[in-house]
Amino acid sequence: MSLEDNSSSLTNLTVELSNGLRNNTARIINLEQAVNHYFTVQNGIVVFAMQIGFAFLEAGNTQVKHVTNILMKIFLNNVLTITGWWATGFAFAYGVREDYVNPFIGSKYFFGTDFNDGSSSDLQSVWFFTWTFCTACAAIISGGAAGRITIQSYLIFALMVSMWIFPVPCHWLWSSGGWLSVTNPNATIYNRGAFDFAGGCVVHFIGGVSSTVATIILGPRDGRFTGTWEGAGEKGKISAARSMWTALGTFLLWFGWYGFNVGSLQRIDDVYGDLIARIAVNTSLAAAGGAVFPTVWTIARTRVWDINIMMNGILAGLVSITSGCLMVDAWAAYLIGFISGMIYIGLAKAMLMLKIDDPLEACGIHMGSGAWAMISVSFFARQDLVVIFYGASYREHYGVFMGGDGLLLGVNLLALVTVGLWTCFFALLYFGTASKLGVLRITKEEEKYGMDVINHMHMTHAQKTVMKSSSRRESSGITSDNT
Amino acid sequence: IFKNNMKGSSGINAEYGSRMANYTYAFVPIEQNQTEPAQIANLTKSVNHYFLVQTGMIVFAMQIGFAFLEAGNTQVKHVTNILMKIFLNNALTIMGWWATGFAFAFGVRQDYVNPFIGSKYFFGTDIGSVNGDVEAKWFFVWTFCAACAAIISGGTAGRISFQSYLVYALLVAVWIFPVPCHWLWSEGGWLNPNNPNAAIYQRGAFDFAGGCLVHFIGGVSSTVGTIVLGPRDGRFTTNWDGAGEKGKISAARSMWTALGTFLLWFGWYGFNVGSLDRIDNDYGNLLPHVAVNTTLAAGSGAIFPTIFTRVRYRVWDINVMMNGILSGLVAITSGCVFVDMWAAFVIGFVSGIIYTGLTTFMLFLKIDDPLEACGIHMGSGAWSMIGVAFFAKKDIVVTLYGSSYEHHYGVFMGGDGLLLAVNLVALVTVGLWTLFFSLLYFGVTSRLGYLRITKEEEKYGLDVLNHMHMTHAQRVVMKSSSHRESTTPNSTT
Amino acid sequence: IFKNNMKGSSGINAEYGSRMANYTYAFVPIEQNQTEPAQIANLTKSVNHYFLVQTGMIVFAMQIGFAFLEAGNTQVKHVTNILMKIFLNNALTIMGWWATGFAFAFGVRQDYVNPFIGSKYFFGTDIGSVNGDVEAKWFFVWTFCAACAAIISGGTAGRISFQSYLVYALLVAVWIFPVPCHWLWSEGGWLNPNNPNAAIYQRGAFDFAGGCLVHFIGGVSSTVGTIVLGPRDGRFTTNWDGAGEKGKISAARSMWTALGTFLLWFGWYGFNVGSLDRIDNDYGNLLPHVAVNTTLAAGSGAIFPTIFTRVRYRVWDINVMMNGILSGLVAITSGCVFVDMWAAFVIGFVSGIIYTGLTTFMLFLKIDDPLEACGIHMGSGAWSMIGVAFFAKKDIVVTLYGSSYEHHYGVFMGGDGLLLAVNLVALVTVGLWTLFFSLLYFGVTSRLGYLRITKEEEKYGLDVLNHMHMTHAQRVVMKSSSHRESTTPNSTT
Repeated sequence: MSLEDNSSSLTNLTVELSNGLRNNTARIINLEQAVNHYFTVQNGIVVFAMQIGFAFLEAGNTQVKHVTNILMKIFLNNVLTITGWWATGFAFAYGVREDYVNPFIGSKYFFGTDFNDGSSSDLQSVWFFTWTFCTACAAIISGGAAGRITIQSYLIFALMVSMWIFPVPCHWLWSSGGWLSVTNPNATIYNRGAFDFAGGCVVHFIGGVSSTVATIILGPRDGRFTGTWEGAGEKGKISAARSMWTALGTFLLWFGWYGFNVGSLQRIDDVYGDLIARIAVNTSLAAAGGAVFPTVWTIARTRVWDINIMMNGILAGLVSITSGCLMVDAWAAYLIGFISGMIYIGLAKAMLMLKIDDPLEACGIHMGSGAWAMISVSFFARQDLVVIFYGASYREHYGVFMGGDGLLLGVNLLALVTVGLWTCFFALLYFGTASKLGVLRITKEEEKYGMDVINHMHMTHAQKTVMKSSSRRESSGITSDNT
Repeated sequence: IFKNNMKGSSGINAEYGSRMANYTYAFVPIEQNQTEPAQIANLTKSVNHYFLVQTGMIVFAMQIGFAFLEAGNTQVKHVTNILMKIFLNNALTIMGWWATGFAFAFGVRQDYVNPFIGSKYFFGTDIGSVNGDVEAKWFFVWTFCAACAAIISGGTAGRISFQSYLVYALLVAVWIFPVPCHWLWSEGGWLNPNNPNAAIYQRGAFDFAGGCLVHFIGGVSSTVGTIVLGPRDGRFTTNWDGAGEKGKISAARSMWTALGTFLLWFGWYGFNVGSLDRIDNDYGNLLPHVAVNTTLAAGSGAIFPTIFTRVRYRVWDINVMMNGILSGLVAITSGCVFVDMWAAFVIGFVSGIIYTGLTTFMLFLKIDDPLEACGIHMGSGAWSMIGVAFFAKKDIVVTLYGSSYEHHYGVFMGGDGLLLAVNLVALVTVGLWTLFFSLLYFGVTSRLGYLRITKEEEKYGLDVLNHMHMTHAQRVVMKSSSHRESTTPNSTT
Repeated sequence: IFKNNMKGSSGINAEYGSRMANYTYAFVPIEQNQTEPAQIANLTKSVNHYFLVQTGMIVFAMQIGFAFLEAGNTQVKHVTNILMKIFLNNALTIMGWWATGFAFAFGVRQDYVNPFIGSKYFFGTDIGSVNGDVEAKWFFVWTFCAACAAIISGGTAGRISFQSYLVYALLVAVWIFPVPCHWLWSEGGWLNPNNPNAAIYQRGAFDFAGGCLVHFIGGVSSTVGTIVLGPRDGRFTTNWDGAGEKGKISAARSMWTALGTFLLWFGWYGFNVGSLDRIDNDYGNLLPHVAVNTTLAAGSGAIFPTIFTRVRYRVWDINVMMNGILSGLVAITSGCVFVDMWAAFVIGFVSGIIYTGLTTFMLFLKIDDPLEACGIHMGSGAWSMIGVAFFAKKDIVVTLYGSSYEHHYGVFMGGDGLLLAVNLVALVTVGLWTLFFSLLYFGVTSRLGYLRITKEEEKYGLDVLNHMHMTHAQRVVMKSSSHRESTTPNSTT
């Protein structure tokens, strides 16, 4: 197969392929579109793998007696966010009408209407890719509330996240015409937008704030701050398995994060193609940087190589680079990751000191590092990259430490504060009301014996032994009315 | 997420000029006389190859899903046996697909076209002669073939003998899967919509990603296997314990099955999206549509089974919910490119009802189907073919198959009903084909006494007798057992 | 699965006109003065970058595979330690690769070409200045570097101290892996087939995807480590219990190792396919060929070990089968693009024999190799380099390297034997290079007493002493033990 034979066979192929095509430009445009669609969908598939990560990290970090409940929550989280995103979520986020542009909310494409006119393939790739973000945001909240929230009240909140809480800020920052969007020439603040490239604010900060509000309102798990607290709830019996589960979860989150950050480009033609690799490199460096401080600090302080702290450090590093992975240098990515490790440790310690029970430390990982992601991009964003993407009107809108005019920091802080207040309002409203009504937290009995045995017909061996010698045994029958 | 700011064209041209120098490897330079259309055709071809191979990799991840779902749903004492079956299923389908499978499925000779079977590319002969197209198809459809064989492992779990399953898996790869695959998907197949001379009024059946070929064949074989084998010992007695370990590690079992289900869902995106085969021209525009429909059907499949079980038994049952998701995914495989989003939701939702109904019916008949493959793969696989015949949209059908198919779309969307007829013909013929060979194989091996494991193996577990793996409970039993001497590594099987 | 049915050109042009309106984000339209060749070059570059990054992601999934395979194959009491080692291996190789590794491997200056070592891009300086090519290579080859270091973790599992492994992993990323990587893969390397001035008759060694660079370096280091460390306590006594928990959770261990092996296999597709580096021109035609050959070698690698163990010991051994699959995958890494399908099958099959032989030999010598990395990575890695020198096809070699390589192909295919010689030279020099540094490091740390964990750590497990993790059995032992006070979290390490 020499090159000559090859080019002749290619010519035949060309004749066959060019049937019905008038010029090369159309063919190139066509291929560009196809490649962009595949790029976005393939990365969405990779992001979907993060759901396994959330499920395993959470199940491995909470008590064995609730494992089935947690797994089911993550599955149904997906089921409900699909439904909610289809019903109203995508419409509020990206439904920009042609006749007028609303800076606060979209108003088109409810239930996928007008999605099938043949020209909607771009919309559909955005639909699929951003759905994986939406469901990640809801899964974060499951972690903070683990071990004591009722399955129904979590699922309703997950549905609310996909229908309303996530889509509206998503419209502000990412949709054409959003008041904080960089693609909006009429952005509210001096026509400049906020930089949240892959969702440090929209996904992680929203998830982290909701999770923290939930965990405070729910209160700690029974016995959490007593001397005899045992994380596994099974006397450490299967700690080897628990290490395996959390390790698998963390690795899959890291794996999915490459899709999360890289896929946020959403297209790879023109200059976008030159930046794919930069994002992957920066994501790797921040993950490595995030692990350093927590690991070293723990070994220095307690003489323990703590795998959970190290894994959470990696995740904190990954969260902190989401907003800036495109616009910063390799050294800045490492630095951003390193600092996020310190933020995570500080916030996790503060939560413990305040006796707030945060089972997956989502406050430090997602809320703290999510906020730092938005701030760090406004410290270290490079001018040349900003100008390539947003044009000459953004030539002063880059990192403060790199010589920018500080407005980027201002806009990003404004985005953080408004999105934070928005999330705080709805999370407080929902969790507060549900708590008042008594439907938010599981019963004492469910917490003692585990949700699996009471609601999911799953027992561990230790539970069976307890049940047999217990006078409460009749209440664990499958026909009991506990919900 | 960005506005578009191009570098000036001079910058681009300079970059183009120095492009080769920037590569770390020195390549033979591209011939400068290559015309632009040839360059575009070339890149298009490359992208299509990469697309197919990359989605094939994603489908391969489904094998982990099958292994974990099955191992988590059967007794602990057989776990190693099940995992090894799935690995060797892969090894054997690779060989079978290489030897004859791919040849029977896609080996169309230039001199004549056979509507029933292919006859070229045995043992990979001449497969690399064109330009990678044939090899890309070889790899991608092999992952489908391995998935089909893995489904059968589930239905027969816990009582089929190791060797007799593996021989059947080889048969699937060598003969049972490839021939219907030729009918529906290969150039000249008698049910292929791309065949201008298709048998029934020149119209083909729509099975976009294998609802009939992969899931229905797998589901029918699995159901036949499970009926011929009979239930596991003690399955329909009151003290049946699914885990076989008194529920001891049910937390771990939830984890395993959840991982399996998630990986199947993950792999399904490759399964459905990759079935486009190419992403140039209109195919690229349909690609996101496939992903969106797959997502919606997965979400809606879970709704009915979950709520039904909660209302009826007051239990949030994770297995029922996961199987509902899988049913929804099976149900959308045939139609994922042809239907609207709302139709994908409806198809998924109905598949949940079908799954629940068939599973309840199997229990009522006292047929032991450990992974409920009958409801998930056979029932929803059949519904998948019918669903596409109900809801396929005219404009997409015409885009893909041209104006001669302008009436060949969903009955509920205004089509002429022939699509429903052709799809039913495909279902029935493929079903009878599979039924014949699976009955023949399972019946004969059962009669000869090779099919089912011995009572002893079933009691103590395949792992300890054949794979030298013991659980703690098994060791305790062994010590107090008079059968202990039969567990030495040298025992005959 | 479809023929090509295009819309008319008017449809395409209308689509082009409305293209910008279809994006959800408002983009500034592409400048029309961009010429077509520039557009094609641009898209080609983009696709190549995406290809490399996406396959790099797939390779990253191999890290989960290494972690689970190793954790499932060593004693339960060390599991947390092993998982943490793999995580920190990633963190440290990222830093080492960033600091000097990538610079030594691919940092070719414009003013002069050094055949032995690179000297640019330290700490990522200037790495983003060109157009993403360098960064794409950085990311993709980092995943190879991390895989190489993870292999070493396996051979030394269960007795190497945490710190001394991590320092060696950093050394691998900073120095041991990058320098041979420059020799074989970087512009101007003395063994690189793309170097017109390659040292041996201007001919380079063929190591397409790292059979020598990743697996042989990893396997040699691992074997040296395992010999210097000596066996685990009680390994060659009769009451050795692999799990260290009296087989208590062998079902879970089967699941973990199966997951690990499947994920390694999954990642291997990215490993081999991604090594093409680009998919334009002829590379796109070879892409499916690589995937097909990888599949065949994996399938055939399992055959001999599985059957041999069954015949010899009457056991269907899942570990032996999984390691056979991995051997087949290692054996095809160097040659996956150059050989025919039948040759891929033969190479995989032979690797199964090599693995079985070397593993038996290690046991005979009483060398404790927990993950059998000697047979899998060292043996099959060496065979990989020899296999490609036996079976490389002339036409593919000429396509990739031009007419000056027209005699530089497989000996059994009619080549002139120089390929075999150059590949052997590469094997020997890389082997000696690795041997020198691994002997130096492991020897010195062993002499200083840092290399191996203490007797106490080995008895009670690293998890409980260093990671605050206990298994149930450990707690029972602790309570009745006089050593209990030494297990407090504040004990020195």
